Amino acid sequence: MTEEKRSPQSGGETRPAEDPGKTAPAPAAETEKPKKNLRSRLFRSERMTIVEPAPHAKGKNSVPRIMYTVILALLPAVVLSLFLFGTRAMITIMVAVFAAMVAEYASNRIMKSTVSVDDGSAILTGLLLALTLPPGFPIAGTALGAVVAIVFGKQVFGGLGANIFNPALIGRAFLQASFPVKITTWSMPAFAAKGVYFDMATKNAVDGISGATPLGLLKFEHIGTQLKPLLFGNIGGCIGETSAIALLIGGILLLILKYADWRIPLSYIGTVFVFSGALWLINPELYPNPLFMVLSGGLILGAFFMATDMVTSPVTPLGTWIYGIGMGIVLVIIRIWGGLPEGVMYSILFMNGLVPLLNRWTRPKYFGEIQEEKKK
Amino acid sequence: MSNTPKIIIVLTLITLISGAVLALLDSYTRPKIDNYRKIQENQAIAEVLPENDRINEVAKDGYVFYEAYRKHELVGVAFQVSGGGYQSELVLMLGLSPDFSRIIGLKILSQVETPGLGTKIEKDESNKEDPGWFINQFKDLRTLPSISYVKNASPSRDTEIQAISGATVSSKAIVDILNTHIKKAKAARGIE
Amino acid sequence: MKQKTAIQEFLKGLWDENPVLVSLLGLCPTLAVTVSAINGLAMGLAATFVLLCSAFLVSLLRKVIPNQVRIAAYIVIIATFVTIADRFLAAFTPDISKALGPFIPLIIVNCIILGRMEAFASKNGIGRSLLDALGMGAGFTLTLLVLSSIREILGSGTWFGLQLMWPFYAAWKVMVLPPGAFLTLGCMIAAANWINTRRRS
Amino acid sequence: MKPSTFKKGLHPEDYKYFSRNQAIETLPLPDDVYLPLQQHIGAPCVPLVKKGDRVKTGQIIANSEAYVSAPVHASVTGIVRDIEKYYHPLGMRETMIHIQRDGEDEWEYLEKIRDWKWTPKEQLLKTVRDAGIVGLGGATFPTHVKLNPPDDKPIDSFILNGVECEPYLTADDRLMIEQADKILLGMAIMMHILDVQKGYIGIENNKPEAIARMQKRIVELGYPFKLVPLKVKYPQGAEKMLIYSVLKRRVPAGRLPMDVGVVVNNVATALAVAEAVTEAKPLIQRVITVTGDGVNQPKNLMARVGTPFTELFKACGNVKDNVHRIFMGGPMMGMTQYHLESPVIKGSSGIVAVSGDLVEELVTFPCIHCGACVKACPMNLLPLRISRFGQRGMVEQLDEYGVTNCIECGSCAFACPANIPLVQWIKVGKLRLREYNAKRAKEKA
Repeated sequence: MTEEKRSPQSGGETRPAEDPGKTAPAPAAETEKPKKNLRSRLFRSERMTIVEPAPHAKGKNSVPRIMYTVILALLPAVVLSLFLFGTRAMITIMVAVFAAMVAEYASNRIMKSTVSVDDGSAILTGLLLALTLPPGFPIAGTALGAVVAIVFGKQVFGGLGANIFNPALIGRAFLQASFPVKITTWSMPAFAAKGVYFDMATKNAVDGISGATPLGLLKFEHIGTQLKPLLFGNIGGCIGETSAIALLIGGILLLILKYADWRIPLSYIGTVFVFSGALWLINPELYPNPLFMVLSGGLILGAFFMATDMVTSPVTPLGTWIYGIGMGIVLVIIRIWGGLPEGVMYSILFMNGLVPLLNRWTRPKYFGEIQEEKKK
Repeated sequence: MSNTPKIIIVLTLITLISGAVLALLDSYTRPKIDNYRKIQENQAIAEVLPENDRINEVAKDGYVFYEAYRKHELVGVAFQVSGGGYQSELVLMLGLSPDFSRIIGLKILSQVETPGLGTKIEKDESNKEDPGWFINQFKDLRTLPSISYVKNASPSRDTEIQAISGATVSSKAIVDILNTHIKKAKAARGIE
Repeated sequence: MKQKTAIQEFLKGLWDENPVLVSLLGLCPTLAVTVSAINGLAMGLAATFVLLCSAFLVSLLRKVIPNQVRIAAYIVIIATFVTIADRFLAAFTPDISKALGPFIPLIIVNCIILGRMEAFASKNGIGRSLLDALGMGAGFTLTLLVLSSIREILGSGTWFGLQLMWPFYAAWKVMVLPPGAFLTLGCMIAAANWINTRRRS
Repeated sequence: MKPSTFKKGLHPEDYKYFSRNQAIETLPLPDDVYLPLQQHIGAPCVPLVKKGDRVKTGQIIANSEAYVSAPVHASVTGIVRDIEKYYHPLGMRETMIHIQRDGEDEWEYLEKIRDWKWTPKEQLLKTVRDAGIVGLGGATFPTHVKLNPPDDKPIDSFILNGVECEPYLTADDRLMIEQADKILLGMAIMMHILDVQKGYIGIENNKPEAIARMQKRIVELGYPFKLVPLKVKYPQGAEKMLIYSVLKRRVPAGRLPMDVGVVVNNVATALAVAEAVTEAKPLIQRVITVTGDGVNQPKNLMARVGTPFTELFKACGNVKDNVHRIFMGGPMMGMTQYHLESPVIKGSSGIVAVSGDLVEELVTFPCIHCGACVKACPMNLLPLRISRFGQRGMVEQLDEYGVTNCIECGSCAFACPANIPLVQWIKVGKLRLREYNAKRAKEKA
């Protein structure tokens, strides 16, 4: 083998003539016509196409896969909401998702960043937003909320991963502040209002019957709601937050797949249960049953799908506990002493704001760090 | 070199001139401002009290009671109350019958509630015929044993008002303010 | 540095050195009072009045006031004019005075005014100082007018009290709340920066 | 009993089935060998031969005066063709001695040791050094340094590393099955040098045959060693992880295993020590796994150091047409090769060719703070933060977050759903911190 052939000075591009000598690499000699495939290039001292840093093996997870799995996990709640609220829910969901995708695309183009509509995050944001809206919410308002969620909730921070607050909740907060009347006009599920179960034919007839949410009833009129309807969704409320069971199915799927940190729902719901339970034990007349607190409103939806949003929750185990407990405390304070009947949204947004600090304060001790301190 | 004397002189002069200008201004604008305030107050008192020929101011226990007399007979008492609303302090002028059993009139002096929602306590733009329907409900409302509210229904008792749907907190706040202050004012005036 | 022409001295306050959009001064009144266009305009005019009068006096007295106490002196001068403006508004337009609330007295600490006194009026002649004050005041007023117009139109559907949007328009209540002020101002500053970047390149 | 293990880490698909049942084959002597002057951590060697010299197999052709260094031996008998810069498998171009074989295989042996049990420690250490033995697991740290800890660091335990946690690789697995006796002997010699009584052998549970074989020979030969089966988890074979798994001792940050009284050595190293001491053979060959779905006949080959990779592939029926990446070492920490005439070095434990019809391009997404890297990091670091700091050159934060503790095992990047090259940025961070510290030290001085 001549030196030119192997020496780096000759470079990859200007390959010297093939030396038919006996030391020529065998594979190249075997290939009679030099094919332009990778193998022949490899053995002719040219550069390989893929030179990259380790590791060369990759796990199967990817960002779109996570996003689409979360969407999948929301399907039971979505299907149930279609069943409960019919076309109104469907229109709201479709409008929110579509508007979110359009807003994402438009932001990408204006900001000249990679088009990220297909990674699923915009779809998820739209879907989550729709699930927090009452079924009769105006179409224009839904679209506006989705646009605000994407543009002000996510893109102004720099797109996916850079946002501090959960985008869907930003959209929802904007709508709540903008249209406080519309967003608190609740429709009863079709068959509940009629008192006829599984009578789909009548659902359009009762569109627009307004009812109050269990939390609203409790707060302003001191009327409790039975727990069973809370579990199965036969109550007034937002599109996606009426049935605890449908949400739990998806939520548990996420926990099993480890796309949601189990500590967050556990600490969040657990804190709500313990805190409100303590109050209930002190005065059962004044304070609601802790089970009611857990099952009503958007707590299950928030705890499993919104608080666990990876971008806006802490990465350290200790930080995650603090985050969940903080949300639980804020929620109970808002629900019991605050001016609003529901506080899931604000409790999550509030703790979202603390996440960067929590990540800093709760940096785990690295392997061997404790011993080092002891020795000193 | 010290220029302290100069500093003192210049600052003194500026302050003196400024003070003089402001004194002149005050003497010129104060009557106008006081006048306006008085008009406002009188207007509010007049709105919540029945016809009268004399108003007497009595201060007691932190309240200023405006007692309305007609032919030397006490026909009503008005006083200002305030309390927390949904997101601001609500200031109300409340006019009551002499025995505090009936509200003669209620006027909102200041509020900064959620626009379009809590503000309906003062003016409901969605109700074209009667924008002041909420506050007007308090006219001739009985105060005993206490005022209460109902939601999404017409009041059935003479101590009930209908809350604004979607602004229950603001509605509730007014009812609560009235209940507490009527009780306190009663004690202040020694009415059983 | 080249001396600016008179017209440039005036125009710089409108855009290049706009007190709100570029210098980010006087944000407290900017955010607080711009609920309706009329409030924005009143605030802008009141501030312009104070700015003009103070600039005149400060420029006039710039050689008299000793350096050590200049800030104190400016504050007294500004406070005097602010009080004048406040009392006049209270006496003649009580409604606007009530709407602007404490923000008229707070013009005293409005950084635009103190900033212009310190940076400009105390170093330049009366003519230039007045032009500068007028430009800054106009820039402030215009910015407030635009900001308050956007907020009033979106948040109440009206402009200077006139019904502007279609009757069934659902007003975005958030725009007349504090968050709306931050959102609108943020968008305006972003737009101004965007235009400036494009113009420069 | 549950198998011992460490905390965190992950479970990559191990792909060992390609070559696990292939007995070690000896590769025919190559015509040309290229011997890099630096195949170890420490001072580089200086060539002792010149162009045109004839060298024998096992002759020292490069050496260094430095203590932390290891000599290089000719791995074939032949003529030194030239001493030039060639492609090194670790990516740079390094000076190598090119020897052309001239047919014979004449050996030059080390100084013979009659009975190692009665030979002074110093002489055994010298033999280990003269044999050019370095850590053959891939770290290539000179073994004689490891076996000679300072007096203030008492060593009480010796761990033989038979973990081989990298996917694909089966060289150590096969060695333990086929050369158990020699490996145990090498371990006994090293423990003798260190004067250590407690010996442990850590083997991952996915090598049942090796565990059975080793256990059988330990009992039959009467060694006092304890075989510890370990849970299959990456990076079980990293020194600090292995020490924790076996002894539950944590090596303090920034310290060495000897600080907790432990010395860890690889099975291949043990074999090399045994051969050097009892057979006087220098380290001129090693077992290397040639595997991956891009190789037609995956094999475990006993190859001379310096053999070009092309020779290895030739012996394995060549690579397939659609190979898109080839790396030396395992997929987690190995280096991609862009030049297949790079030679086998002492630290080459395997060479893997991965095929696929499509060269899939990994799309990098923004970090979504999912914490997958945090859950994977065996050192309990926050890779997402450190890599970000590295990218931005925030040296003080890098130090605070313990960047120097990163063992570059690649677990974080493996787990990352956004395909962020975390390890690269962490390496950049380490470099920047080092530069910064050097600058600071210079300013102080």
